[in-house]
Amino acid sequence: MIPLNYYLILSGILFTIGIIGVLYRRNTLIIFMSIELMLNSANLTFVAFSRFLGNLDGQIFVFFVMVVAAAEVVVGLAIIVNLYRHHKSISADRANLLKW
Amino acid sequence: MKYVWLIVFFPFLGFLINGFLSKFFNKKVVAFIAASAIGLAFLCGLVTLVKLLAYPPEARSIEITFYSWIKAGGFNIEAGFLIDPLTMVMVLVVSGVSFLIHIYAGEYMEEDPGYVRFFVYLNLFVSMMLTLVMANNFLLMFVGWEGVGLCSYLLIGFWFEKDSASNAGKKAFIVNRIGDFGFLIAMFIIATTFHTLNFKVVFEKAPQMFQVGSGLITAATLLLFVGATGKSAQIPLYVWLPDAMEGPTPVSALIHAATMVTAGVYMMARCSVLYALAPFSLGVVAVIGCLTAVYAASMALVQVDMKRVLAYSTISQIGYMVLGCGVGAFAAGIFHLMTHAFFKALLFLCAGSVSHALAGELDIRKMGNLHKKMPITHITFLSATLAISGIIPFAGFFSKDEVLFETFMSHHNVLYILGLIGALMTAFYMFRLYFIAFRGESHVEPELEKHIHEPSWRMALPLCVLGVLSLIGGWIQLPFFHNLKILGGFLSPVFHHAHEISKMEEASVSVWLEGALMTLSLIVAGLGILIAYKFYIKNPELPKRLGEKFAGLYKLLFNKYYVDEIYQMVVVKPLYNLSEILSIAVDQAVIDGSVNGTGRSLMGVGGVLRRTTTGYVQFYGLVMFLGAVILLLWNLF
Amino acid sequence: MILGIQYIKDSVGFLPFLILLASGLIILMGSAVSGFGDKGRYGSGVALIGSVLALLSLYVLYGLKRNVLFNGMLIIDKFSIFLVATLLIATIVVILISRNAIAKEGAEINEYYVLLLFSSAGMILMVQSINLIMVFLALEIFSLAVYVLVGITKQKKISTEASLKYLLLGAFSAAFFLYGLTYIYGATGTLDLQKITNLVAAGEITNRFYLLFGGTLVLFGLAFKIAIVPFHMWTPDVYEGAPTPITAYMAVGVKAAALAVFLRIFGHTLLKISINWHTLFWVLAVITMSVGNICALRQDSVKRMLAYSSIAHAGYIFVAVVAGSNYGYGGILFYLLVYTFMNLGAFGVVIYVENLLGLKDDYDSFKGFGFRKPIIGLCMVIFLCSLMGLPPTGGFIAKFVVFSSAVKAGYIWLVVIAVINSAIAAYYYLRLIITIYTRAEETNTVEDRPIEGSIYNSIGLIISLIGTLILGIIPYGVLQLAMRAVSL
Amino acid sequence: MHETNFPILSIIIFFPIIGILLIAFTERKDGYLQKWIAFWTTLIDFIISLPLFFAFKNVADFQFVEKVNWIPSLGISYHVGVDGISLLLVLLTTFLCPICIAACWKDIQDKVKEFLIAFLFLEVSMIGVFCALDLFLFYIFWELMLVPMFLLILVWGAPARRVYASVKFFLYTMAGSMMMLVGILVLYFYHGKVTGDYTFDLLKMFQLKLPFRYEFWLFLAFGIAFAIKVPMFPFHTWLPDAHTEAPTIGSVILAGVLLKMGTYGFVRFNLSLFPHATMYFMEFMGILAVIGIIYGAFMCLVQKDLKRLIAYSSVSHLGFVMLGVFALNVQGLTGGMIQMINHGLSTGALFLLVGMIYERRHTRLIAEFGGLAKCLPLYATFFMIVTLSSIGLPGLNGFIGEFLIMLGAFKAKWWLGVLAASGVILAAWYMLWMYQRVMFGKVVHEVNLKLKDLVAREVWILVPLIIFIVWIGVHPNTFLSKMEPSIKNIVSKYEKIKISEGNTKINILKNLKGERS
Repeated sequence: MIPLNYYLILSGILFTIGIIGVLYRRNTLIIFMSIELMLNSANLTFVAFSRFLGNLDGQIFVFFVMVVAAAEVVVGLAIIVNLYRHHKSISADRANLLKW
Repeated sequence: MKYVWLIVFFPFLGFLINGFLSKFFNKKVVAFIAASAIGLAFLCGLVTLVKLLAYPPEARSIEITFYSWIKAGGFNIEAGFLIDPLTMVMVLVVSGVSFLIHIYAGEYMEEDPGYVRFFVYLNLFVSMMLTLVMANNFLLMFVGWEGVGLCSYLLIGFWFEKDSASNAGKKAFIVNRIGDFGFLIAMFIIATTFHTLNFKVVFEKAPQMFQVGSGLITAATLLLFVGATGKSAQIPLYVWLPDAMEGPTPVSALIHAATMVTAGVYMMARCSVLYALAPFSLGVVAVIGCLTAVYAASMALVQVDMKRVLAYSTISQIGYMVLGCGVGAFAAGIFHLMTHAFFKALLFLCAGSVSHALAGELDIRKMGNLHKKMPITHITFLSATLAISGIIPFAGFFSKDEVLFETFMSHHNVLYILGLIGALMTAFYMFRLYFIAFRGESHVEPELEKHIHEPSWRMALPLCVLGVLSLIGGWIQLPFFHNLKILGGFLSPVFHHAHEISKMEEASVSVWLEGALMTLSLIVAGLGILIAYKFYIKNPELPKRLGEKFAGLYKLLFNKYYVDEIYQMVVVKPLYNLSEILSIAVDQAVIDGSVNGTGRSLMGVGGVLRRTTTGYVQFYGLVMFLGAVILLLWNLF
Repeated sequence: MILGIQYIKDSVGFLPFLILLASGLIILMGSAVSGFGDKGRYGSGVALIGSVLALLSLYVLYGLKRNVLFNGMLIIDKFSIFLVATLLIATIVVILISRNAIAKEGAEINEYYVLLLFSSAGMILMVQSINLIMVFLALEIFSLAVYVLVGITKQKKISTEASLKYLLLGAFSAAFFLYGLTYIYGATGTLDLQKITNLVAAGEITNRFYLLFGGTLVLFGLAFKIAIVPFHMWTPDVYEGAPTPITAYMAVGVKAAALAVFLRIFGHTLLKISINWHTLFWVLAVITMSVGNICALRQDSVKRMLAYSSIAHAGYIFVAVVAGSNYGYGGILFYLLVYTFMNLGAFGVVIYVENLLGLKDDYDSFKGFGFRKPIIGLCMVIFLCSLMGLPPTGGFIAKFVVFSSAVKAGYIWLVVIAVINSAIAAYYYLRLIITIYTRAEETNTVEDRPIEGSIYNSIGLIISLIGTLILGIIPYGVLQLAMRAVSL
Repeated sequence: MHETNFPILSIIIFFPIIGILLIAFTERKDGYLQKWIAFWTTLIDFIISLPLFFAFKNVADFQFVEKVNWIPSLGISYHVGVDGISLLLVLLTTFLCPICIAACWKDIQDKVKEFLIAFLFLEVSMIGVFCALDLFLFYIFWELMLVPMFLLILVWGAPARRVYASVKFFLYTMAGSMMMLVGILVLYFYHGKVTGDYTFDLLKMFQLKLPFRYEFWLFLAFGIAFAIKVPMFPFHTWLPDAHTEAPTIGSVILAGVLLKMGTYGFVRFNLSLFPHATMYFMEFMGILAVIGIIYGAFMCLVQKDLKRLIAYSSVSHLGFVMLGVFALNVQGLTGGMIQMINHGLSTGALFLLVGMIYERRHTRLIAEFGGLAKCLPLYATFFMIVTLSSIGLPGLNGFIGEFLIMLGAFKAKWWLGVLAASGVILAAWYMLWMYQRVMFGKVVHEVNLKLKDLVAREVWILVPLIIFIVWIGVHPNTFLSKMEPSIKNIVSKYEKIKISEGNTKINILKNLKGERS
């Protein structure tokens, strides 16, 4: 059996990739996808833990997370579209009116 | 005896009536109220004297308390009056001279717009002065002490539109305050030592608690003397008195000659027991008094303003009184105080009469040969001049001679010689004044010449009365004959303790010695008069030549040794500059600077910190992520 | 079957949530029917009625015993009831002060109220939940609604920008939060908070590293919502960009809901496992209030100033967290209630100036306001005094209780720093008071006419004012409630 | 403890609220009606407060005590009462308030309603501070006073620097009182921990024995709040600014009552609660006080603005009060207490007088005046009396206070008394110089010739003050006797400490006692 730590390390790597994506990429869509990646890495951890602990709570959680992620995407896209309307761009750097 | 408070009350009532109701009166009524208030006080004083004389001499010290004034813990001040011979002498002198001067001022101030104000102040002054001399404790005395200082301030600055007058008033008050500083601290010492400020208690306890020469008592008496130097214009605090001549002349006569300035002497006489316990202080007092007598006389030699000459003369004469106290002859000091009150008040009133006639002129170089047109003024002035110069049988002779005699008897030989030199100078400058102003050629401006006139009876009467007193005032204390020392005998219960402590022998001295010394002083006085006569009648060019020959000395004397300037430079200016520096460097720069600086630096930090909110969402994310990393590191390691 | 009946019974404890949900749906359906105009009268009316009903329903709940609902998903206890009440009051006041503002902002009016009610429902759910699944769900429910609310005036650039920033950072932090939850699950093997508490208390944690790691990330997620430095960066931007009523709502509601969960997770559980937490929170409290206050000194926009002030207040609240006692937690509840009143009041006045008078939200717009509108000006002064923590307002009592809890626990230097901060904070509140009572130049004056429909705003202000003052003058009853709420 | 059923103190404290309500319901334009209401409110409040004085028994206990639970779970109660220390301050407050209202009759024409409401509110808080016997309640009243005073300066102040001045006042005071809050909390919990009784009740706190470490820090925490309020030397710079910019009666109240809250605080809290720390800091505080006396006087010398000058003279005078308080003997404390009243009367009167001339000339620069005694003789007379009272002329009130203070200080530390006495000289210098520059000399500015002398209203404002100035000077025992038992009570604590610790105090007396015969 593959040890738990392998899963955890994998998910940690995924999570880190997600963070780097969020912080590094300027395209809001990509940022959003990176966030999804982070959520999915969490899902992976949940499932792994669930399997190793032998209870189902974690697996149930994963379903909820998927639903929430979908909802978040809906709202997020709407806002990104709105951003595009104003700036004719979806670069995160363009949203820089509010500062200081 | 219960009704002694009336002595203080009447002048105060006069002050109140004139102060509040004067708009209903005309000038005559105002003057009448003011003068009669003093007159009544004088009468009450006489009645009290009669009652006091009914007691046996040892019992002539009656304390009447009215109410508990300040009570804080064990410290209790009972306000009340102490009636004893010393008080009575002072009360009668003060109220008597004041009464005369009030009458005089009634006419003298006639034309002044501040007529009412003048009498209000004057009445207040008298009531304060009487409080001072009648008080039964240091603190109440201090009330009078500062109260007369206040009135002096107000009256010196009476013509407040003149800058010189208001400056002089302020100067007088502040210099007096410096003296009061000493008085206050002396009171603290006494209060903490004896737990009371009551005269009787303090003077009773002091010899029991302390030996002669005790440091504490020395400190207290020296500090008290600081107070006296302020009030009685002694070195180094005499500087206010010459300037005080800015006030109206009756004021100079009353306050700055007869009464207030002698308060210091009175106070020392009152504290004779304490001084007797502190021989060192007595020495200091004697030296300062003697030095002042000579020093002030030297300045009087060359002054040309009549009142200023008199002012320096006053300082000098008080110096003699202080000298008297300093050698332990308190009675002599008081005696001189009394006679001085008569003749110096008279001199000032004469000066007033002259300036009245000359439309306010006081420069003696613009006078001369007045004796014909102003016979009464002339005669009375001469009487006073003889008195102050110490010519027998005028009052000043007896008193000054007693002071000098006692000085000699207490083996202060140097002081005695200095005193004689002072007496020489006194005779000289007084007769210089007399000769220049009343004799010789007239230097009066021609248009004024016509207007010279004798004053009316209201001004003349006080002159005459005081003139007579200057003559006979000394006869209550005659030398040689023990029985004829009426004043001394009367006062002796007061100074009894002091004499006991200092073990001063009242043994009879050789009549020959006394006679010889007396003759010596007479010779000295005569010499002074002679020199003056030489200088100013016989050979009027001589003084000028002398002045040119000793130009430096002359200038030094004429400018009063530059003491005012030195004080200004050494004390006043530096303090003022210090406050300016403090204001800018400490108040504004350091304190306010640090207060505002804290605010400003916080604002600065705020200005920097707000820049961290850059507006870039990913930067925010980065900060949050780094925060998370730090948190993790913190928690896990 | 039996389970079904049980669930129906349990929904009584779930009543406020249901009522809000139902009113939201009613508005949605009603606005689909033509005739219920866009003016928002309908939407706000229903929303108002719904939230008032929800508040009233708390009375029913209060009678219930402490009770776990839905197989350990939700709980009905005094703690949650107190916070639900706070949230509902906030909702009601926000609805009142939104009434005119939102119409003028040109937002989709009915949707606005629907979203408001849904987010409120989400917060209530969060407060009541004792299962990590429910916590996460509730968090997302209200967050999603608030993302939209922030950007609801979609024609405005800054509003869109604010919602984007909030969304991106919110989702980012939610991911961390979730990742943290996985590790807590991994450490304890359960998602039930009560079980976790028991396990921690019994010391039966197999892997303390997992727990600390997970706890830290959960702290991240919650600190983001509470706006603790350094997770506060979004706050000023989003507060400034959002429509003012929403700003007010976020400052109060989001903070309260997140703090509720924070207390449930940390208060009696995670705080106990490591002494490090106290030191950590000490540092967080200090930097949060200091950064908040110092940054607020230099703001020109009142909304932005209030944003920083809300950060600083989070710092003050954290002082009680550091104290870590029931007394302190009660203080936090009380603080939240007072903060609701005073902050909504202050924002209400800002709305009055910004939306009803048609001025901007910078300091200059307030110039002479106290003379033009003396009563509302005075209200603003009272709210600001309360925010400053001056008696006789609730702000003082709240601060007093919170600080005293720290003193009691021996954190005197923390309190000294906190009171120095209060003094610094006084400056920027004062600056607003000064502006209010500075004569405006003539060019800046607005006609002094009664403003149409300002009555709702005024009612909102009056509620806030009464709340602020009552809690300051006779705080005893409410304080008792708060204290009882935390003694689990 | 003398419990009375009739809640007279509460009535006195909260009576102005009635005025506030009445004024709130008047039309904005009825400025004079509002002033009349305010005047009668404050006057009646004063009349109500008079029975306090007559019914007061000369004992050390708190009297007219009322106690109602307020927040029982925290041990907070509404607990008020007066003793000899606070009685006169309460009366001073109620006495000054109607005078202030009368003084603003012509001065304040703009936003009268708000002004009066703020003022009456201020009165409530001021009386409350002096009556409160519960630390929490005290703190509430203490802070309550901040905002109305702030607004008085901000809204009705002189336009030049009112913002700066009001903010400075507010932040300074607030910073200090925040430290006091921490102190109160520490004290509260310590008391709770030791006795098991969590309470803010001051009377119970008095029984508490604190370890020295606690006393030390608590003394500082309370002390900083009070020192700022007094204000003591390095914390004084807010005062000249606040005074200068405040409207006349703002200055009067500030000088007359608000500053007393600081000195009162020292007596009531620091001295009574932390005796050992007080002993420890005694010399330090005395030195600060003396620095304040002399430094304040120096500052006065260079001021060009009348109000600023008087403000700095307050620094100097309150230095005297602090010196008296920290002499820790009956004389010093009595002097300090009576000097608080004196300062309220004479500095209050000075500010009123400056306000009157400001109304006429719209300037307060000394250089703008000169020779006023000629055109305004009545004004000059009043000014003179008050000036004399301020420089401590015997026979007027200032002397009684200063003398007792210096005597007390001399007893405690002789050099402090000596240094303080030098302040008396400086006071004469700066006050008389100021008086000279304003009143004497020739009228330099034409405008001043046309000035009108005081009108009846202004005379009647000043007369009551003058009456008390003279009364205290002539018969201070009327007032001293009321405070004596309470002061003795405090002092006895220190005497016990001195005895128990065998404190070897170096003072001049003991040094020289060896010389007794």
